[in-house]
Amino acid sequence: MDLTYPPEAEAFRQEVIAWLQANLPSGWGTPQFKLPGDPKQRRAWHVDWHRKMHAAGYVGLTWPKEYGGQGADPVMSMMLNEELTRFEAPQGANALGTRIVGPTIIQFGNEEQKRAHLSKILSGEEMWCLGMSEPGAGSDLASLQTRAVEEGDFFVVNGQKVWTSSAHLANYIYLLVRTDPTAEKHRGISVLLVDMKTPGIVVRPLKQITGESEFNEVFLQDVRVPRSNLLGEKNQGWRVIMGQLGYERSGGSRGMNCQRALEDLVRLARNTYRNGKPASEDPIIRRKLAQLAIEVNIVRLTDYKEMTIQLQGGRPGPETSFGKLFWSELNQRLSSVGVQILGLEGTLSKQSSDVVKNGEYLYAFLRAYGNTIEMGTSEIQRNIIGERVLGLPRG
Amino acid sequence: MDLTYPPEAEAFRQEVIAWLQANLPSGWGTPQFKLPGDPKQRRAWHVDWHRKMHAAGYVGLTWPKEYGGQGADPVMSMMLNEELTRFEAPQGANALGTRIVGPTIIQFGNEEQKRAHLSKILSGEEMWCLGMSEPGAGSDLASLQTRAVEEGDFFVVNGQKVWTSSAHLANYIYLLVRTDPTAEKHRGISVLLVDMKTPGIVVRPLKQITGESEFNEVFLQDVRVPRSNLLGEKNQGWRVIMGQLGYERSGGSRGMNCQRALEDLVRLARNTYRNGKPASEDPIIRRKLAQLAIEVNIVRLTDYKEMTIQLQGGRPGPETSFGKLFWSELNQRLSSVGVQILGLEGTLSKQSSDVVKNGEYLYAFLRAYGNTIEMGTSEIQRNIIGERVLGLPRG
Amino acid sequence: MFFDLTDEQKAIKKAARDMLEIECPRSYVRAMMDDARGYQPELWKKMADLGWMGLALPERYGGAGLEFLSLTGLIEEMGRFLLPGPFVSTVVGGGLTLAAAGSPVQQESILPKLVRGDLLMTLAVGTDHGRLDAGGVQNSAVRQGDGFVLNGIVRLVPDAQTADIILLAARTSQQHEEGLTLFLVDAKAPGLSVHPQYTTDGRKVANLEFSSVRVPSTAVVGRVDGAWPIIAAAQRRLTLSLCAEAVGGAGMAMEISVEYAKTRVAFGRPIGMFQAIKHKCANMLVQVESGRFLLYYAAWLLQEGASEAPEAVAVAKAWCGDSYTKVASDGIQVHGGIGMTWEHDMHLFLKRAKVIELSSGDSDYHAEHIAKELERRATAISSAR
Amino acid sequence: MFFDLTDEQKAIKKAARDMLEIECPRSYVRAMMDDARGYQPELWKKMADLGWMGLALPERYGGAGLEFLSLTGLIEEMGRFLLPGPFVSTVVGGGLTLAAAGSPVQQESILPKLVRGDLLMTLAVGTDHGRLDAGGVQNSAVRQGDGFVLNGIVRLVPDAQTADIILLAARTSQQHEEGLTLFLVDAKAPGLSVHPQYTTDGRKVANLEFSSVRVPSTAVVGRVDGAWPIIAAAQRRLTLSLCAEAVGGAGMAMEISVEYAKTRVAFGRPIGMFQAIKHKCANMLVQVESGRFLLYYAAWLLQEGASEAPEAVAVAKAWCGDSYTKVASDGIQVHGGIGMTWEHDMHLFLKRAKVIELSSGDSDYHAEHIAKELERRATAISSAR
Repeated sequence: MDLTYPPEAEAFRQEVIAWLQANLPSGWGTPQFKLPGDPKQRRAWHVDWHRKMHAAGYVGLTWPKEYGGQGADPVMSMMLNEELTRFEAPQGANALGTRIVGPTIIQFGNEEQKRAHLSKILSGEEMWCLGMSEPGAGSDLASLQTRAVEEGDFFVVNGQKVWTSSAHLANYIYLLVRTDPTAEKHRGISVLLVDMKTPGIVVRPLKQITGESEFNEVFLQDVRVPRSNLLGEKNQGWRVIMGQLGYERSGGSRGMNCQRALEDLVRLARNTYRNGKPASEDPIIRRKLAQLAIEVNIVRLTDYKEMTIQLQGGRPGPETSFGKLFWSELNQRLSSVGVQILGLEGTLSKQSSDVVKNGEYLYAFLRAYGNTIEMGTSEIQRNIIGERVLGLPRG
Repeated sequence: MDLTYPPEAEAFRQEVIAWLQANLPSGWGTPQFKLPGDPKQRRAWHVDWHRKMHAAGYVGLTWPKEYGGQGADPVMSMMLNEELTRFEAPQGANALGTRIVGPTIIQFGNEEQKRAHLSKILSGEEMWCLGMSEPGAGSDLASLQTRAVEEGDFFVVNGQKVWTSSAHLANYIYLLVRTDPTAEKHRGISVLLVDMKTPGIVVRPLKQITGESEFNEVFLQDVRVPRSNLLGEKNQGWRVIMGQLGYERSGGSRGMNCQRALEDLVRLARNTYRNGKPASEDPIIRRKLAQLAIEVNIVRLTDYKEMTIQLQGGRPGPETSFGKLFWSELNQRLSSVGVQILGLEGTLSKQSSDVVKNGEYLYAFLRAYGNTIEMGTSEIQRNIIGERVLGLPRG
Repeated sequence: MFFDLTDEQKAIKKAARDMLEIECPRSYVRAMMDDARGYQPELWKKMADLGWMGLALPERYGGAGLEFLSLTGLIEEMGRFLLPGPFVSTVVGGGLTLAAAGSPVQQESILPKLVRGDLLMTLAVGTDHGRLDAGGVQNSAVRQGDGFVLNGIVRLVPDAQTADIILLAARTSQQHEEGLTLFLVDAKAPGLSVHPQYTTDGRKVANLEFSSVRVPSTAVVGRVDGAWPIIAAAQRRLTLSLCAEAVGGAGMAMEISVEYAKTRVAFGRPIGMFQAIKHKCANMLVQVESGRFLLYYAAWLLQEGASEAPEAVAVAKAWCGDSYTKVASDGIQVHGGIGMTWEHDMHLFLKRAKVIELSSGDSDYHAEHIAKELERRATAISSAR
Repeated sequence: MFFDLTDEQKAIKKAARDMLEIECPRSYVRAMMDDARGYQPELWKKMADLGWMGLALPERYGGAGLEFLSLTGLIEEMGRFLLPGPFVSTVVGGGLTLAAAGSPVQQESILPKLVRGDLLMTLAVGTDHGRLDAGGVQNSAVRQGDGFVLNGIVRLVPDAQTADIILLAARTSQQHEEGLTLFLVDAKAPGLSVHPQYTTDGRKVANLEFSSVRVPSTAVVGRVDGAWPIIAAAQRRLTLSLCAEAVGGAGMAMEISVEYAKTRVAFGRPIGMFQAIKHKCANMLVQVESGRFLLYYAAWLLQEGASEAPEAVAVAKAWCGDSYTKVASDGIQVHGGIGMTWEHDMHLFLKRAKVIELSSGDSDYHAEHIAKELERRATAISSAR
């Protein structure tokens, strides 16, 4: 047990801190600072930030040098993540590419695919989205119906995806398709790497209960994808997905994020009156904050555990379901306390003059409902833990 | 909506109160009063109490006069129950007979059976137990394996029952048996009314986690039961059981019981120190007591609802699962708070000189674990609500 | 001993359900979220014509003179359909309060119009420093000449945008509970400005700012410095109205979820076949039924004027508020991704639930009142022994 | 960055598990519940021979000088097998405290015997008026001649029946924390009587009654009036030992339940196939793993002497205590009727869990400490800005 970092990592941390202080816009982290309200301008800001990070060598720190990474020790990546989270700096405009698609290509891709995509993922030239769920295949992902039929050197794809986050911003989609409709459902699936400009792809944004549109429906009609864009082997896609879901479900900086949110709640409680006293003096609120603190510790330690496995060269397995499940349910409790402390004021939306912190607490509360659904519902995570960790029989 | 009682019922209430004051032993309800410690003597005391109640006409108040009842309005029975509970008076030594077996015989029995058993159930001459669960048939009651084979005018029974409460005290057993092993499992079951003195019946007490033995195993070897003791039709036993389970699961005086227990907890909190102050001044304990109060209200109102249905001539149906489920889970929370208030002292068992109230809180805490298991587990109750109340498909 | 609605009360509910099923589809609910007024006058008129405004108001003013429980059942149905608009503010906050505490002249001038649907009201009580007791009222009324001058801000007043008459609590002296007075204030009075705020459920709330607003002495409801008991009673009725909405809304959220669980297929079967979903639905039923019991019980005690009524209202609110949020939350989880979309209706229930949960005191607030009552009773019992 | 036990620590755990699997079957656990002493000297001797007593005690007294985390792992295994006996009281309450705060003469006279398994100890700290802070110590020590006279009662002291030496906290002045002194008291001292009490888990606890018990000045551990920091540190180690037992016990309760769910058949399939059971088991895993994370983290901070250690201990206890009870409770529910029988072992875990949950402060108690720490940090951050 040793939760300290080696001196070279601590040195790197100082470097990152200095870089962030120099490069984050002035006023960052204060209530005065606001990102552009217009979605397009905000996106442009994020893309610009991604470029800055990339230029500094902070994107894909641990990826092999030959593919545009820095070949750094994973501990450096943790260091970087910790500081990015501490500064509440943006995580980069291409998180799906850098956190999920890239590592999956590194694990399952052929040399040509690695050369074609990895460095562009890092540079932000290729922005990725994940074409996974379908209207009839959410929790039961393996029952997906989007068909890909081989015609010469192409796969011709027809079908529909849903909950595709960032599809409206991406130029590449990581696409799960059915290549053998006669096989048992887990055995006929393949993964295609698809250029979003390919004719036949239509994206329609889905508005969420938060009022934002971070997800999309993606319609695919006679989309022709070169055979060379098959990731891994044909009909062996489930293996790829299982690997990729591990990356998707593993934490990274969940603990630090929750920690920041909790600290913010403690400040909020000190500044908000309930029954004539600061909420921070209300014993019931204190009990709730303490419980959150306990559970935030667990998320933080789960991160450490996952980092340790990663540092020892392991890959995320079914036990990442534990982290995803715990975090997602905690985050719902966590984000509901902010609204509760504020009381009726907590339910005010952005356009109200009395709104606190631009409606962040309400947004967080509503957004957190998605946490126990996306990337596999809590029910699915409990199935995985029951079956694949504890060895209980499948239902 | 009218939660008052008619004047004649209120008059009856006064009569009951007067009777209880006159007949309960002096010191009843004070910490000084103790029932005999020896189980046999205690049992004898309870049987004697049952006789007194019967002599006063308070057993089987609503049963038809021709079978030894008083033919009274059900509201009188509620009145009586309320006062018995308020005085914490014993509910009679033959509760399984009077609350479950009797009403089931009234509903399903033939005239001969009614004449044979009902008045004896009331007098306490027949003490009943219920031979339901088996080692391989608990939640899945319909998979019971105890066989009854017809031989002339007899059924010959072989098998084993378990969790048979009061079997060691009973002289009759209400026995579920399989009479058609070839039929679908719900369709080959019958109910037999069996004299416990019949050769081949062996009772072995089961010690519980509380240290008491309220349940038993009952072994049945070549037990010959006259055909006339069949309740309802042969192989139609499941219908009888469903009716009987309704009686078993419906409440009666659960609300009043919980109310008494809660009031006791409030007193306990006032008299117990935590962190240098009475526990009743601890805001977290206050919050818990308030939550219990809310939920005790729900149990009480569930009783009222069931009473209302009964007064209107209805019989308990699948919605009694709601009351059983809610009460059983509340009772676990309720009984754990007593132990929590006392802290480590709450874990002391009877023989400790420092024990509070003879270890009642610890006993209640441990005993309550059975509540979500006996009479159908919480899982079974949720299945029933989901399937039979909400109409969700069976799994 | 009869714990149920009467046949008449059930008939009122049934008629309301039939009417709202047609008149208040969720497209209407959504449209009114973006509407500045938050209701359509045509529907309001229909409701008035059906006698809803006057259901529990005296017959001499055109009402039906029924008990509060009948009104509770009606509001439950409104909650079921998420009916937007100032019904509760007008009828419960305004009408019933005036019927209980107003002078005959005041009643005569307002209630008949209110019953006909021609006048909207709201009750405005300050909550400074997050206080829901009398201490929350810090806006002032100072006697001047024959009348009073009102100053100060009252925040997050429901339906203040559309109210014609505001029933305002103002501080007339520094005594805690004995320093409050109720005034009838014309919403168009000079010096009164209305600043709309936007809660997530799309209902209408606003901050009221009083700048030297003058009212005559005849505007006082009840007596000067004597408003607290009137306000407390009105708040109990308003709180219970929220509970009624909550029970109705939670019931509908449950039904929608159960229906979805019956039809949505995953892993080759309807998801309602899986215990994770089935038991969630069963828990919803427990939440809803429990809330309904507590609601009817408290409403009955209120209408009987029973001494246990205040505690029963606290109990009902503590349960029903949390419970609605729980049921709607579970409803979203049962629906999965589709439940997270704006297009699906489940979030309408969730947002309404959250606003109700946090209005009129959350469950922790009411729990402390219940705890006090438990203690009081324990003292009473032990001193009686 | 390495969040795991070292290979050596894992090897210690593995060896302990192998040993206890044989030496501490649940028949032994049950037998010791009814045994007045609560442990068998033969097993105690074996444990000593394996170096368990001295694992974290200095090498100069015959110990192995390993870190606290190694001991934590060992105690976790003891919890797994419900090992009865005064190990934690002797080694953590007595040994480690003396090693940290005793004089060389005191250490020399006691620790080698303790390491060899020839001497038992316990720490006795009063909890009058349910207080776990310094105010709970009301039994007195009054200076007389060259020594002190001890009076008063200390309640529910673990393993006081078998201890040879009692490390006693007594009040030497009225200062709150600055008025406590620690004494080494011979359990056979005249005037000291031991009144056994019986907790539901069958472990041994007793009330100690001091009637003018005389001890020499050399019995003082640390300095007069200076005991509180020593006691607080000892209590943190004891609290964490309870957490270790809890994690081990919960882990075993989970494994037994999962095994039962795999084999018990109802409705034609293993009950573990039903989500109601499967998900309950998954929740157990979450409880156990979370507790283990918090436990190792706090133990590491303790051994590193980190300033965050006290908070981490509070966090661990708040979680692990409740969590053990939850897992054992769910374990009973998974087992159904059989889990309610005395014959089945699940209640042994439940009862041990409940005692641990309520020892050294329950989760609400520790939560308030955590809340204070959150506030302290918030103040520190905002004043740093």
